[in-house]
Amino acid sequence: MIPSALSHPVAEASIAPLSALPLDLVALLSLAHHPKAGAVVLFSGEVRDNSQGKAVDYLEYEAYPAMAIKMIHAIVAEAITRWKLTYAIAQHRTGKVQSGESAVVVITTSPHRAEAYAANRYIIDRIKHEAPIWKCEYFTDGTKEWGGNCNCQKQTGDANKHIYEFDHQHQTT
Amino acid sequence: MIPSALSHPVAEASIAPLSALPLDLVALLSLAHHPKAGAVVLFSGEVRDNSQGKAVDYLEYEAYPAMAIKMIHAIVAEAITRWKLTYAIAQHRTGKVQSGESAVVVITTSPHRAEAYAANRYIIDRIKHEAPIWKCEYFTDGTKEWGGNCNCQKQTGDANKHIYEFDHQHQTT
Amino acid sequence: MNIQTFAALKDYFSANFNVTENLHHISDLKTFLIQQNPAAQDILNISRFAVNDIFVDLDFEIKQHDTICIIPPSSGG
Amino acid sequence: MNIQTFAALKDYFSANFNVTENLHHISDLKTFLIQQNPAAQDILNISRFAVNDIFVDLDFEIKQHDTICIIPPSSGG
Repeated sequence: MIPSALSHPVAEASIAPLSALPLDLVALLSLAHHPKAGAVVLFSGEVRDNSQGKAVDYLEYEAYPAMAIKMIHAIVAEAITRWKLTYAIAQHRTGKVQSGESAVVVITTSPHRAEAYAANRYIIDRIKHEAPIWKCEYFTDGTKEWGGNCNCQKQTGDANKHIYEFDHQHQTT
Repeated sequence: MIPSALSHPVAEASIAPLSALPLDLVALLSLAHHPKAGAVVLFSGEVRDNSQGKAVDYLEYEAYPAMAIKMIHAIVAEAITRWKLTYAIAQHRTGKVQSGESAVVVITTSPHRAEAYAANRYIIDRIKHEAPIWKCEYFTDGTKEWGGNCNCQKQTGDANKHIYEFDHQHQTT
Repeated sequence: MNIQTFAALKDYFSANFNVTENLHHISDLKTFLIQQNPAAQDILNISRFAVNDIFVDLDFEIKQHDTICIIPPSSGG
Repeated sequence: MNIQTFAALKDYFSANFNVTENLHHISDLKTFLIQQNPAAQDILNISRFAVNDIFVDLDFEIKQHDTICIIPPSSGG
């Protein structure tokens, strides 16, 4: 399931892909230093205080753990192999997340920076489009809405074909 | 000098662009949360334990502060304006830096992630090519070398024209 | 067969229920569920189906003891 | 005029020295420095010049009291 784990023994640490507790960016970042890595890129997706013109109270993330955990592991492992990363992890929050909190974190490291940036972007794009994780926005006016869906199927005609905003092919090294 | 400071009052915090002390990534990251920002991207350029096939003991960074500080401020301010960032800072280490330590950190935040990634990459590319900061590599075999120079002039014929590995034009939003 | 639904789909169906009709393919299940609740047609049309935790196409053959997850479009992150 | 050099340039020149020759343009200064130390030609050819902390071209006119920084290619980060 993690084919690159053997060739890059430290590439994927044992970080749970889903967490019901607040994401500890500081702890995760401190694990990411590696003597062969010249570049560390951290992405944190955080809950904004507004969405669709309305004030956001909080978000609730639902996941289907059985598939989400496997998929996040596979996406990270694929990125490690493709960009020869020294290290990569991704962790997504579940449950109630307040404005300003991190909902998802991706950390990638590589000897040079092009790979760490490209792989980081690749991992977050695939997680957001493909992993069975959903967010429900709860607004301060008492309304709620299942939000920000991946709408790629409208263009691709296939729920399994996604259009990533980032041109990953072009950025492959 | 920081034209965007008025329109984005919190966009550039008062972080010194040069630091003779170890860069405090944790403190810098903790300053970067912003209720309007859905995306936080942190880049850390770290000292590898090897370079040009030789074991690295440590690096020494020299800067010309008068120009480097102004240029880093200007590059960050330009990125804030161009990508409408909610926040951006860059800080570069000076003096002796050990393997595994961070030599430079760039943090960008924006409502959506495309801008935070693109701006982050833009800032580090321009700092590395243009800011009057130099590194000298000290190897464990006792040799030293002024290293990793920007060689763009060989292709552009102009010391002030640089070729960035990332296609910033293409990624402009 | 056992059906699991998630997120916005739970506004139309239970999170977990059994279907005993004699259905052969995922497409039959989809048609059946739209008959049960026509309002769910739009969301079902953009959802993916997974059998025993593997995504499958509409022509995938289903068996009576399969667990079928209906996965609406992701909105993580 | 006062000249400041940095990084690898300091292997060829002092970090800070004065030039009293009657030089009119940056290009004259560059030629003069190469005459002083021919081994520095390669690094001078790829360095930028800044007068009073502003980058300038080779045809920039220099005055006797200017401070001129010679900036070798950056290698920060």
